[in-house]
Amino acid sequence: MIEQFTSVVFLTGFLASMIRMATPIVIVALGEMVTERSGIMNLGIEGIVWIGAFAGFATTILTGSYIWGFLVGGIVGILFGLIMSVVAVEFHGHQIVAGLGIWILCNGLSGLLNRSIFGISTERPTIVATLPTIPIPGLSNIPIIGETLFNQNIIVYLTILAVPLINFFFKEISWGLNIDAVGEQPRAADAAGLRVGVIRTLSACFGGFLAGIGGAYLPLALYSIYTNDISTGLGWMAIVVLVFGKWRPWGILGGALIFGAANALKWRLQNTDLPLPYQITLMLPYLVTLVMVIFFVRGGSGPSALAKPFVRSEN
Amino acid sequence: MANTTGVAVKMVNITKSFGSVLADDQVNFELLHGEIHGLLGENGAGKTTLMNILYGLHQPDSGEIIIQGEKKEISSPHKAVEEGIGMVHQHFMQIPTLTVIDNVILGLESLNSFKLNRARARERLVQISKIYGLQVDPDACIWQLSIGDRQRVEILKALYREVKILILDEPTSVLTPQETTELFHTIRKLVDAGLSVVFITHKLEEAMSITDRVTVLRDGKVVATRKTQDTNKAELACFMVGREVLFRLKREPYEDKQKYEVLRVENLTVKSDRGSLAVRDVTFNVQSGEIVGIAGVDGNGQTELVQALTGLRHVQGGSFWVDGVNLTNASPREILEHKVGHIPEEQNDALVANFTLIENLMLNRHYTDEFSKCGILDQGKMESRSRELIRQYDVKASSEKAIARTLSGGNKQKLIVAREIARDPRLLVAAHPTRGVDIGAEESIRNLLLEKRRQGGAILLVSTKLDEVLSLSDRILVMEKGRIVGEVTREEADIEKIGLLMAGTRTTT
Amino acid sequence: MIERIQNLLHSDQMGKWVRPFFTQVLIVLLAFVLGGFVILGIGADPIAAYAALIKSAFGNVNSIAETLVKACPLLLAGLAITLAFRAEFWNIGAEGQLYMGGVLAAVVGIYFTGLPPAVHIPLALIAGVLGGAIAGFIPVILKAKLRVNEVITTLMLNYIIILFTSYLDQGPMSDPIIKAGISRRLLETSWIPIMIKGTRFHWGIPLALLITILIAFLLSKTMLGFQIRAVGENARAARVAGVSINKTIIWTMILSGALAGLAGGIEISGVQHRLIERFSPGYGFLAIAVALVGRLSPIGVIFSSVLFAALIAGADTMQRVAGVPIPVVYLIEGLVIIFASIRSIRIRSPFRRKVTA
Amino acid sequence: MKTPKAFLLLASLVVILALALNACAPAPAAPTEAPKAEPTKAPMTEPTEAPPAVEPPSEPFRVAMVLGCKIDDGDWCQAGYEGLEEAIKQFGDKIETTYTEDTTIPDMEKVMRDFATEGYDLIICHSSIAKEGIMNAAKDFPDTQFVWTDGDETLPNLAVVRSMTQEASYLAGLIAGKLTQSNVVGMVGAMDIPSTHRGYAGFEMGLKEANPDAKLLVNWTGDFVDLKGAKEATLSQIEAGADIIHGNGGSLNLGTLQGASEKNVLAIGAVRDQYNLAPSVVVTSVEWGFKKGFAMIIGEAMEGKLKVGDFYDLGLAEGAELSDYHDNASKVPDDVKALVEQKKKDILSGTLEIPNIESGS
Repeated sequence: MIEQFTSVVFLTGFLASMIRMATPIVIVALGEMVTERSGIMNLGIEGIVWIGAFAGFATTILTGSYIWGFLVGGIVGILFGLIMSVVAVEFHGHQIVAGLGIWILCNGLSGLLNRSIFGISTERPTIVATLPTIPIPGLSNIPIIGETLFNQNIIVYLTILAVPLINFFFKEISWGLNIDAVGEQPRAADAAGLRVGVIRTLSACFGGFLAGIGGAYLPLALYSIYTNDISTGLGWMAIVVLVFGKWRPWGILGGALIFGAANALKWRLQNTDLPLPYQITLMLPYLVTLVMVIFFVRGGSGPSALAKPFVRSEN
Repeated sequence: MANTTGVAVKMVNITKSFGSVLADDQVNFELLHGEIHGLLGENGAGKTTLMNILYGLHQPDSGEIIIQGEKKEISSPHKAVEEGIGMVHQHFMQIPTLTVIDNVILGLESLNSFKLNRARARERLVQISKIYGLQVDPDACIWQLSIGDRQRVEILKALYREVKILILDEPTSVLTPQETTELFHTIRKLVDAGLSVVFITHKLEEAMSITDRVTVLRDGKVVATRKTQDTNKAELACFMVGREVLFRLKREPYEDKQKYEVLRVENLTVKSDRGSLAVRDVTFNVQSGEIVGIAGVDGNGQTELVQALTGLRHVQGGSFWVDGVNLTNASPREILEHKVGHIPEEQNDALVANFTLIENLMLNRHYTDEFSKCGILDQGKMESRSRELIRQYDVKASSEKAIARTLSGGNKQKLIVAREIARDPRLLVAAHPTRGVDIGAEESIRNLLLEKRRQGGAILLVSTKLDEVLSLSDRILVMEKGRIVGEVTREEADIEKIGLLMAGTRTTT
Repeated sequence: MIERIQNLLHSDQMGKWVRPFFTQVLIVLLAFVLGGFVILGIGADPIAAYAALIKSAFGNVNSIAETLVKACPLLLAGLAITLAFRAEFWNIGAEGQLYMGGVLAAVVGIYFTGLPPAVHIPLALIAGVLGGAIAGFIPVILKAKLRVNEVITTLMLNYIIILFTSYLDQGPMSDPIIKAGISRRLLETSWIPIMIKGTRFHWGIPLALLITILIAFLLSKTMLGFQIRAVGENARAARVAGVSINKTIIWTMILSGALAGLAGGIEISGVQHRLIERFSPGYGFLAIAVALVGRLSPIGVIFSSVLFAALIAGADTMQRVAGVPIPVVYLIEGLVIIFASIRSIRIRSPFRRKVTA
Repeated sequence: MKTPKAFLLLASLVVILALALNACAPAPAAPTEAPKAEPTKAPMTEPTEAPPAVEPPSEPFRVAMVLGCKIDDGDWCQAGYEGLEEAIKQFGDKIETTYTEDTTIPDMEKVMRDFATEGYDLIICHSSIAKEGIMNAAKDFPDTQFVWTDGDETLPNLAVVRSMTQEASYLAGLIAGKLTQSNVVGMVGAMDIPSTHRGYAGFEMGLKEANPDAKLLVNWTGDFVDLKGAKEATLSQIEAGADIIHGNGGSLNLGTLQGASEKNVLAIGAVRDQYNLAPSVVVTSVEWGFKKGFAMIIGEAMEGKLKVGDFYDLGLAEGAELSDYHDNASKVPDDVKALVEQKKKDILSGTLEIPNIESGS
């Protein structure tokens, strides 16, 4: 068993699987991170992932273009990010409830649209091929990591790039500073002349955008097909990874990779002769996350003003 | 003072209400170029609301604002800054997790540049601090700074925005006498550089010493506007309170001659939230029938000391006893049970805003046999006892079922004091008991403390208001950087001496 | 007339109960109106659809019974969420706690033989309560002692417990014949008796109502309830006043888990009579919406649990009679929840302005 | 001040949504690569049936189906729904059908009671775990006929339909055993329950018979819808050397077949003919026979010949089958095809019996 677990083929497959699982989680979690750091908690991202997946899928089927697919997925995400922010910013709504509402709403909507557009047919439309991979010359020939890190589709590269970029954004760009200010002390940010509502709205829209992209990634890059259950908890995992990563991009990447690794491992454990009931191996990712959280991620409750509506004239 | 005649800002017939409370009623206010204009009034008189309107934080229900002769609508602080108006709030508008520079440039760079140019900002900031003598480390995080430093950051923030009009809301309430002098110095420099300053205060001496003109507000109405040189303290006080102000403190001696030690603190050492030592090796005691005042600038360990003594913060070293019982690191409930009362420094830490007065009054005693049986609360008893307390301590509220949030600051504080004193504590730890309350409430709270002392209670009074410490205490301890740097008896105390101790100049006593 | 209504709306008691109630009802109605547009959008008749919904949820004794059978777990799990959220403990794990309650109730119901119903039924329910309490205790003790974020722990425990149930159902507890992710049948001595013959209205429903009243009493009239509210509203003030935050949240979560566990236990021993894997169609998640739409008040939760139960119960009929496919029902459910999240601050303001002017 | 504006914004979003739906609804049903398969009716108006308004010449036979998942799940429920459609195709006006989908297990009893009360003649419960519900409802409505998919118990008015997939799976196993070159074959299933375990056992039997050296890797995802997991599991098997993958049912098969086609590894589908899901690699599928089976059962019920109190075992003789090879026929050598045909004949003639194994332990 040891040699099986150290073979080149195994390691390559394991790492590739880890990255496949982690990529959409990182995308969605980064978006939610921006939303939450501005003080809005959007629990509806699971739903936005669904609707984004459908929108991206349908668009690519109809237009034949991946770019349009991702774009429309993202735009639909923005729409629901906007609904969330209208509820949160304009109505001072209860964000946890609103998020759950968006989740259920999107569940219904994506199912409904799927039927309206494609019908209930035995012949299921599929995208001819998933997003092509782009090997990076030279680097992609390195054994093990070459195949997994440097022979990926464009979205994986962009995601890996997005982590330091967003980190930079929050550290060095004024908008990032503004988002943090609005999420930490909206009153002070308001007094400093920042438009709290506008910043929060934009952040929620950006979060929706990435959730939509992350959703569209599923049919376009991974499965080439759409079902109503395509997400199976991606949004929730993104929230877990976000808390795990203490609202920091690198932490999110780390959390997603650990979760991806545990996921990759569970299938490979089932393929060994270990006499474990399969449900126990299926628990592995969740158990690993739980244990990691207990031992390494204590405290930390996110931005101070998270999920708190900002009302200026309340004295 | 080149341009003293022109009108910088004119506010006409400003009316603003919050719910059913009328904060400002037909207020007229005029600020001239290059003047320091005092806005005087008690807490709740509408001073801050008026200036918040000018700064765009609130919208008036009616009335208009005229800046440089033009009618303006200031819909947000953003607009206010564009009009050259800056404001230093009493509660600083800062993001504690960010650095000084980031706080200063916050909200400025979003439109004209994308990447933060911290280097350029630092350069300008250092330049401005040099000109006005406002020294602050630009790279420190806000939470690492002292209150005085944080105030300087607020002023720098406004100056960085090149404001022409600067509003200072009760700027001296957190400063030592020496720091106050320094601040006044800075304000004069600002005016010399062509700024106009609105100085909000409720302290008459300050209004007299720094301002050029004074407008007095009472109950949301303008009572008078005077040139400072044409008026005097007595007249202003009369305008402000509507009656003669003289503290009628009933300082009667503790009748029982035999004093004994109630609180004993030995070598107490406590850490702050950030892990540094906030209280270092502190030893003192408080006797029955005695008020011991702890003076000092905010942030010198008083908060942590109080929290340690009330079980809210872990004690690192040393011990303390109440009536001979070692209560070091006991739970808040245990300490409470040993008849220790606690008036916390933040009203928010004492009252549950959305609870009724009954619930707030019962918060620290609902579990006693008097009010609950087998875990079930005796509503009737709670209600009647609360009604009694509210009457006895003269808390003004529509009924005992009113929500605490709806009370005025002074009445909230009276409610807290009532709750703590009515438990008949042996030791009362009172942190800033009169912070943010109007003169009437201040007077009655101080009298309640004195009455408690007369009955033989031991009181540990922590306050940054020197007059309060001086007028109430039998002994005064001065805290600086977590240590007790001096002890003075009532007889030998004076503001100058204590001020020096507070500022860190040690005396050899 | 209008004036009288306004006066009524502004009186003290009205302000506390009646007005929020009616605003909430209004908001929910609004969501249904908008949902009607969606139904119109897919080419069906919204009035017929809603008529079908109401008829199938409340049309006759049997349909009312069915609605209440579904409202029962939602009510109890909703109370569980209410307690936890009142103490500001973000328990997303009611689903897992409900499963755990179901599992233990099933264990008692299947393996404890020879007991008379009078002993067996309470024992099964107590086992359910215990299961939920244990599942609720794990995240809270981690939070209290190690400051571990409860959102993660409760979510992860959901997954783990549901997989554990699946393991039991296909392994140790599985039905010897069918073996299809379903346990053996509970012994009849552990079944909660049916209250109204010919329906599935069982005695667990009045029990749940009784418990609701107890929880309402607990929150408003007892020491623990007082402390829960104080900790939730202002933890620092509660601590200053000598209330132990850790102790309070630990008891809150034990109770919260127990309620969710009882929901699972009643569902197993009152309705399903077997432990089926995935036996809960997300009651624990929907309960969050139920609790918050009910404004975290036990009495409000009664209404909102019936509302959501009616939506579920009526969904099938709406689908058949009015041609509204199931996703539309989710869509309307989502709209109701989003609208209910809106706090009524601003909606009320036109009234107030008139009065003060 | 802002209230009306924000409210209008929210409301208009919803109205736009409604309009968008309106625009979508009448659109041509399937703009897919394979336009030949139009749904039989416009999907949105499917269940709208106003019963008493117009009397048809003779009273139609009324059939209701209760499904625990969505009818477009591409798998179990879609297969059941296709059976209903097939019946409509065959019997036209003579039957009136309705269905409810995504019904939760505890609700099934209520739904069946409703159907029975409304006078439906035949109620099909397409869920194996709704045991309590179907038993209670069937007992209380002795005059209504019930059919239960993959059940384990019958009643005087209840017939059980079982997907005896072991036979077709056995044939699929033979193909896999013959085609594998690495001697490693993978199978991805949802849950280890009888309806899947029969197929698993049959597949393994065929595999070992055709190739005693072959090793079978098995992954269960624990969930019928987890196509993400199914794809990962598939890839992990391919990485462990598998060169033929059998997706053993559940809409997760979409992920399994996707994974196989990505790595260009031959695959065998299940439940329905899944060739179109991954035309490049799917050599055949183990059809569970619901399409023909339900049509047959409804037909029998119409004539009053439903075998109540008995089991319909959908083996090769009753509708289950191994799908056509379609364009991948060339990938299966002729001798293998012949072998499969031979074994099929043996099974049909009764000379070869594949045991029904429902669980591993």
